[in-house]
Amino acid sequence: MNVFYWTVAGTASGLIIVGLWGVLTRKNILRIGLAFTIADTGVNLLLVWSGYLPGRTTPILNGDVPAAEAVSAVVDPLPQALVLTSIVIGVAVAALFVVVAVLASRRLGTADIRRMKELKW
Amino acid sequence: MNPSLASALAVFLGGMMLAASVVVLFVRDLLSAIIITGMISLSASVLFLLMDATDVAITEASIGAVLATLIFLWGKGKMGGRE
Amino acid sequence: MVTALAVFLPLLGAFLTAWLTHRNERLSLLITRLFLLAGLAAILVIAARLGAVTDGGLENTMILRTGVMTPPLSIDLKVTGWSALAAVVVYVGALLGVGRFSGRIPGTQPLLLTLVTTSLGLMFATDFFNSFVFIEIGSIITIGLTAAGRCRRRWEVALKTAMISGLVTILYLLAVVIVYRTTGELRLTAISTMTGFPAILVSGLLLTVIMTEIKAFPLSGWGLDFYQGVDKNFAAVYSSTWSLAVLLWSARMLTVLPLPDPGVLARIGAGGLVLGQLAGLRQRDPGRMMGYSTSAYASILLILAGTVHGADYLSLTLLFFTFASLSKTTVFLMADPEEEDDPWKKVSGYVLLLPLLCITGIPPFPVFWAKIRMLTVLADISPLLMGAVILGLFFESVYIYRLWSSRTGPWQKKRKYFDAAFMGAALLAAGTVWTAAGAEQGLSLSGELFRAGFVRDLFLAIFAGGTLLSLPGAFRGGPGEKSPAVWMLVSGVALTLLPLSGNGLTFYVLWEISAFAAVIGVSKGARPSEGTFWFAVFAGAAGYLLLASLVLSDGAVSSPGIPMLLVAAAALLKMGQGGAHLWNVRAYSTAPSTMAAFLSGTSSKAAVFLLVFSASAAAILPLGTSLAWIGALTALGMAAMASLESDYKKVLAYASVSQLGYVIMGIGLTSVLGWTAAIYHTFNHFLFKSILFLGAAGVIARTGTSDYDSLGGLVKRMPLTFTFTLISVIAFAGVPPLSGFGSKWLLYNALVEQGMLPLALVAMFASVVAFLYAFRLLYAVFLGQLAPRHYEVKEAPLAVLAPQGVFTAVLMALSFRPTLLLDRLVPAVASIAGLGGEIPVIEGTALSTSLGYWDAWSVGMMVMGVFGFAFVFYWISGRRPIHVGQLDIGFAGELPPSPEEVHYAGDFFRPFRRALAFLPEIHASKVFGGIVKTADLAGDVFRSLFTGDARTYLLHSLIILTVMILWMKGGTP
Amino acid sequence: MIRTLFVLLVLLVLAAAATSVIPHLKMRTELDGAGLEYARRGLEDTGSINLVTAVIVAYRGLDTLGEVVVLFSAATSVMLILSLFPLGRGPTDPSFIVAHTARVLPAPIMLLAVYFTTHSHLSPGGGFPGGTIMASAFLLVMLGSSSTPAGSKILPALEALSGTTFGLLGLWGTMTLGQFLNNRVIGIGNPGYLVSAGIIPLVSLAIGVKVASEFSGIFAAFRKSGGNR
Repeated sequence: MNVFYWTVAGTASGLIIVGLWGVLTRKNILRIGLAFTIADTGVNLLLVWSGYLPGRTTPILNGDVPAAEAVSAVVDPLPQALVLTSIVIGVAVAALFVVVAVLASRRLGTADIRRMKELKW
Repeated sequence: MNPSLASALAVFLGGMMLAASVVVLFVRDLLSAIIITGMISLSASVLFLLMDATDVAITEASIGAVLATLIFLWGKGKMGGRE
Repeated sequence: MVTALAVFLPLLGAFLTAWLTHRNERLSLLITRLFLLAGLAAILVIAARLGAVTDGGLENTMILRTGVMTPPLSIDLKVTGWSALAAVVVYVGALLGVGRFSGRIPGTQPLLLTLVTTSLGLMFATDFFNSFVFIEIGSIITIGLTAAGRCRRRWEVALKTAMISGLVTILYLLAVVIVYRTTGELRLTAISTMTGFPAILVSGLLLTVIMTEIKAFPLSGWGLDFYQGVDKNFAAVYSSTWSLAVLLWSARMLTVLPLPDPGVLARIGAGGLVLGQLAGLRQRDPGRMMGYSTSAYASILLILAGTVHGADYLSLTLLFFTFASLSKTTVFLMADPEEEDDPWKKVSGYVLLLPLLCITGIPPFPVFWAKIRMLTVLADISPLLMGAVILGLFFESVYIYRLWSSRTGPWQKKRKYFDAAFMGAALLAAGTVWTAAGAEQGLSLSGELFRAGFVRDLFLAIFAGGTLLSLPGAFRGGPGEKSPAVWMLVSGVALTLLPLSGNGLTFYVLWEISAFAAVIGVSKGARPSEGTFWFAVFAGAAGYLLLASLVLSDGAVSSPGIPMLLVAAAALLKMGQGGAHLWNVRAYSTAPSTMAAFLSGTSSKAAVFLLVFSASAAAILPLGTSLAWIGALTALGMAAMASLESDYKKVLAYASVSQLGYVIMGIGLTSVLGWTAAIYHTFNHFLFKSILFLGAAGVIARTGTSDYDSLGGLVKRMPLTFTFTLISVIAFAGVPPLSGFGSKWLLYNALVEQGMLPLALVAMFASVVAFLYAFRLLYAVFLGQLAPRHYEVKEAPLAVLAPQGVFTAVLMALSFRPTLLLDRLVPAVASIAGLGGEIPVIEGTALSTSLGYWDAWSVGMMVMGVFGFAFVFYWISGRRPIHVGQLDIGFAGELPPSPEEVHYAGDFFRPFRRALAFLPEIHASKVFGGIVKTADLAGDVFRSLFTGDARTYLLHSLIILTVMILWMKGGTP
Repeated sequence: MIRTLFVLLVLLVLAAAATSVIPHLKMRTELDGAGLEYARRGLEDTGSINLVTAVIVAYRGLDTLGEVVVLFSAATSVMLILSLFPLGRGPTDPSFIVAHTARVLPAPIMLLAVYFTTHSHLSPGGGFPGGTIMASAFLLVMLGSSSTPAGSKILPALEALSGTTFGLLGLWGTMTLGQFLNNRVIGIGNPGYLVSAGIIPLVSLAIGVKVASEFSGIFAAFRKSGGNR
């Protein structure tokens, strides 16, 4: 199971690094938004991954998992709860980001972030 | 699920996602980039499922993959050809 | 229940107004206000229950439980007395800003209300992930409201904010992963139990997040852009809601970070403060200045977190950040968002003053009390750290003063723009009274810091008398001036109380009040901005030096070593010695004339007082000779400058600095004779400089000019002014029999006694040069040809004439009977421990030293006798004088080539100009110009970090993160 | 190009510096910390079979309220910005296929959404995905009509109502049990049944409706300024 465990961790970290790399180097603001989304996905994976235990089931105590055995049968529910929040936050921020990006590119006539630095020093 | 099958699936998906993420950064066409990002999210929701996070998988599929993609598509449409 | 209401009422209001806002805008605005008021009432109840206001119950807590069970399973919100008070400020800020922001941009009310709940939530949060949720809400609302604001660059600002918040999200969630995996829970307190590398990693991540969010240098770039570009009305709300909440949340976070060494924080903070504020020095955009100031406060937070603990930490953070936030809100509320390039264009500096002084922490404003306590703590830990902090704070004050002094617009007539701002100002004032009253340091005036005795009483007389006698003239401003009377009075009262101060802190508070009241007084002049700015900067520098000395010497005004050095430097700056005259000349010449009289005649004596009383002779001894040389060279150089100058007030300014050079020389000698001479000369200078400046005030008030070339021949028009000026010119030129001779004679004696012949030569030469400008002054203004436009000029107003009369009377009395003063002064000085040298002896009317004696009475009588004899002889001889009219110029039949040359005082000392060219103005300007230029260049290096590209800002954060992790990793095996 | 490589270098150095944390994150085989407690007593405390929902709605209900507020703020901001700065070009006529799909699909989608939302304590799902799916039903309706659908008029009201309900349910807990958002203000009932777990189903429904109306609001705002292309 270690292979699975570390593969997910590697994927997640890889997504975060690639996402940040994209944020820091891409010029089109919409693509920067996409890069943020990728990094977010990586972070979410990492969060769920931190609550993962091998050979267990979803934390739902229906007939398959009696309540008494829950402690040794289910994965950690907390990180999952956190990720739910994080996903919603991610999409909310993305929506706002896109709207601002669209309006910015319309008003400034370009989607190139290098042109959006009238304020400096 | 069979642990080794899960591992194999994870390695496959993980590799694909990483490759796809780099493609998103460098592909010329923004539309493809948006679609590919949606696919990454969808793959992530499969990984969530493999990690016994059903709730998260559903949410990621509906919100992360579909909704976010729709929003970005709208944005691209509104932004027009500005690069 | 009350707690829940206090937090969630605005949120309910937000849901309601979100629905209403499409239907009835006015109702929606009303409901917004009602919900905010209700929430404010609730939080006030909580604050009262916790005893936060009256009993100092900053650490008392009240828990709001949520969910099921208790933490770590569920989430608590914890209200402390500390955060309850801050929450009051949040509500107040929102209430002040709601009309200005939401009232102007419909549809923003729900976001504003949500921002309030979120700010409170963040301040009360005890859970790591819960804090994250609040931070996200806050960021989203900030982005949304920025984009909705009325400002041209809204998109750029919103995008940058969005990108920063994207990075923060990622870093924060990474920290969440590590914290949960290593501690098994998410309470904030759990973080502090972490050890090993996870602790380092989490510290690094969170420190990066915190520094970015609170805009600490070098991660402040986006914050600077934010404050520059954002809608100023929104910035007003933002400052005391979200910005404050983030600061206070960070304040708590910084105490739970599992740092290997908390001292790291202080070092990051101090470095950031100095470098970041250095970068701000050259700043011209007012909005951006506020950004730099925010960054200064962020650095202060880091310093505090690294050095102060427990209850002190709570009260310090509260004092610093709530009042700074409220001040910033007030400043932003005064902006007019329609003016995109400079929203404060129409604001007169006067109304900006209270919040700006509050930000810079001038006493008695609340931030000051926090500042001095912080410095006291730092001085114990590391004087170097304290020095760095003071330097950074000084840089901050420089650009804040520029912001203030460059606002010269007229009083804004549109009251509606100022309602909220006035409310803010009133709150600040109330807070000031409250903190000043509660300040533990005790501002009692009953103590005795300065040994009672004749010397102290003499200064008391100077301060009180000078203020009273300068005041009448202040009610009648000259052309283009506003009356500085109120500020002169404030400054004068503070001065008068100086000698009575019971401790160093009281002294400092009075000193600063006096200085800054005077700065405001100067700003009432006809063209104030430059003079005001320089005065403020030098007064600020002197104040910080004094403060450093106070803190290092544990509240005494000084003690030997570094503190004495700092005090001496402060006094020299204040007296314009050694090149610092730049400020005197600029301030005196642009100030209202009576204000200049007050500054030069009375106020400058505060520095002498400081030097005389702080210097135990032992302490000043090592500085003595250098002080004496500084004084001598200043006396000579300034006298030369005065001779070459042709602006009435500037001449007097140079002369004033020059005369104070003699005082410094005397003090530097550390002998009884030297100090007697110095104090005697101080009193003389007080008399004759007051007369001269008041005379100038009268002349300028009547003629409307201070240019020598346009004056002249006023002797017949203003005979009394002429008489008084003549007398004081004779006095200060050091011609017997008037009193200036006495003090100079004593000084020469002291110099010779100490064997300092070169110094004595310089001093004498300076006296000769002084004669040049004294002579020219009389000619240029009163003698020669009367300009036609001054034919109808009347005698100076009584308000300045009468005080001159009083001063002259005292001067004359003292001239003929110096023993009136010396009888008491000599024993008093002789009793000061540690002063060496001979004690002059007074016998009858004569003062004698080993070098000789001076009997002012006899000399005076002799001079009078000689003059009387000559007059009588002249009268008896019966020659009738020929009356020559003022306009009757005999040029031997030639017409003068040009009108200027008729006035032969014009460019009077042209021949000397080249000979004296090596002298100080040029060099002083060069030196100070060099310092300014170097600082600017260094600042530009750091400024260039802020390229304006949001991606660069993110890169900064990541680089700082990497460096911090590697640094801390290297620090622990 | 140099920038691209430099940034990559920085990120790799950062990643390398962070690798020391790996030994501290080894795979767990047993639950510990808060997770253990949730598994042990979650059902007993909250009456929710779905422990994730127990954590989301009951234990850490405040986070969820915050989450709702995040959406609320984002949606309000988007609507505000788009109404202040319209992008032009209103809704276009739908194509034949879209129009007909939009007439058929919303009903079953809505059913699924309601199931997700109300059964959050029993099975995977919950207010957030449920609300999103509801919103997609609305989106379909919107795409199928050339004008702004009538439903969008009541959106703000729904939003206000559901939000206020959430808040008041929370305050109810504070008033009766002294704990904001406590789900046990009514009995937790018999776990496993629809009407159980205290107010969890109610809160989920409020969340669902709130999320649905937020997203629908965003869609409507998008639509008004031109829709998808």
